[in-house]
Amino acid sequence: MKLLYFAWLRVRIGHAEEDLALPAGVHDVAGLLDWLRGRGGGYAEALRDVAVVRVAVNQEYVGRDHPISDRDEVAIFPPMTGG
Amino acid sequence: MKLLYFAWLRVRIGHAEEDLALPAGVHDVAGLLDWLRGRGGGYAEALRDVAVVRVAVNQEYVGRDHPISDRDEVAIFPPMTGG
Amino acid sequence: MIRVQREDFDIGRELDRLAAGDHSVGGVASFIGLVRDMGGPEPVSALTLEHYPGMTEKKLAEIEAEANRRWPLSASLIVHRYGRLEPGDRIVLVATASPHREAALAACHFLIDWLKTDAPFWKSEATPEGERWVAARTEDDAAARRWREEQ
Amino acid sequence: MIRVQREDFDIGRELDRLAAGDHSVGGVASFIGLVRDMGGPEPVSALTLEHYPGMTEKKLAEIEAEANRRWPLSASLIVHRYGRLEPGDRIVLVATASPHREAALAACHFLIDWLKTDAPFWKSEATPEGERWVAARTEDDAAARRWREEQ
Repeated sequence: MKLLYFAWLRVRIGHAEEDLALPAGVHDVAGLLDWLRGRGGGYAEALRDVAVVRVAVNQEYVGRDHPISDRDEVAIFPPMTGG
Repeated sequence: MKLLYFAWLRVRIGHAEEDLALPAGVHDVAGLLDWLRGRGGGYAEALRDVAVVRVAVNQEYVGRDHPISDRDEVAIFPPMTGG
Repeated sequence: MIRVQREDFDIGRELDRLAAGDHSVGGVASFIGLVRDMGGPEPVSALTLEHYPGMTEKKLAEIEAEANRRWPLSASLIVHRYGRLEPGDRIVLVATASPHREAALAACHFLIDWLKTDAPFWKSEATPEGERWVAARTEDDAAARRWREEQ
Repeated sequence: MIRVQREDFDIGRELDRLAAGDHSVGGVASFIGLVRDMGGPEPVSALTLEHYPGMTEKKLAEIEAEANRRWPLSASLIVHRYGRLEPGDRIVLVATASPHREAALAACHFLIDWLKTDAPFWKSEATPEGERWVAARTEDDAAARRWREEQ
């Protein structure tokens, strides 16, 4: 699984991307966010207010119940501010 | 009084402007339009469907009951099609 | 600012100039009207715009002042051409600059709707059948009326 | 057409190109977003735009396709910059060309509202207090939602 972080999530976590083997017991977006927060440090800080965080799986915005597989590109970021 | 004609009113009447002494008995826009139509020829043709015609007195759009004086600039034209 | 002129205008230069040096401007909205030839049985080879010199400038200035009264604009511009134009030629430019995107967009829309029905211009088209005066559209009256009701 | 780029763009050239040679186009509407510095206690010396390469292009293409589905457009364009910009610099251009003025204006408004909330861009401002991430505005969500309801 490829993980991407943007904006202040990237800054707090400390890197823009990483490769990760799907952790045991993680099946959906909610599970992945919980697992990442459980890593502590920058992850815990970045994901403290997890409700504001948005997620895209394979470049599509998804909800918390979206399934996650080991071949996915998962991006985590704050609300967008383009334009 | 200075009279100005625009667009198809100008074409039908045959000239773009003329000077006119305020005709006896003409006090308002409605009276002036009636008087001009009464001249016949191009005037009668241009003012046949008098309801569609618009009038400006001294460069302000006015209604049919607007008073007319001998020092006015009176413009007569069809609905505008700018932009 | 308003201008009534025969000559064409340079969109890039006009829009750049509108917000130049004013760092409070967050958005510039613009509309450009072009001479259209829809093809069909009566192709338009030219469009001639007639106007009422003096009154045109006065009405455009009034329209612009009304937009500035309704929305917080940093700058606004109306350039309207007259004379003989050909399909694809620019007729009119309206542009608005504001700190706020919504204000710039709404004021630009207002200006073009309003000047369609309120500025003393008349169009005639050259077609194979001869000169044809363009009729006022009831949709244009309806569009301008909408802004009166929202006042 | 959509483009995501570091470089600035030439408004005049982009807008001229949009309708070039298509005589059915009666109106071109556009909106340009600029880097704003409102002054105040925390002046902005620079704005950095981060985006999600690949997904950005995909979302912009979707937004553009949606506008073309809703309105009869002859052409449309979104150019969005990323990287480090300064106050007064152009961030984004959206432009629409249509035979009909209302379609061009509405589609342009839709595109800028929609991309504000739907395209994966993030802004951070350089201020004397340091970097500050620009927060999403609830007004922007409301503006985008309006188009969903009108669908």
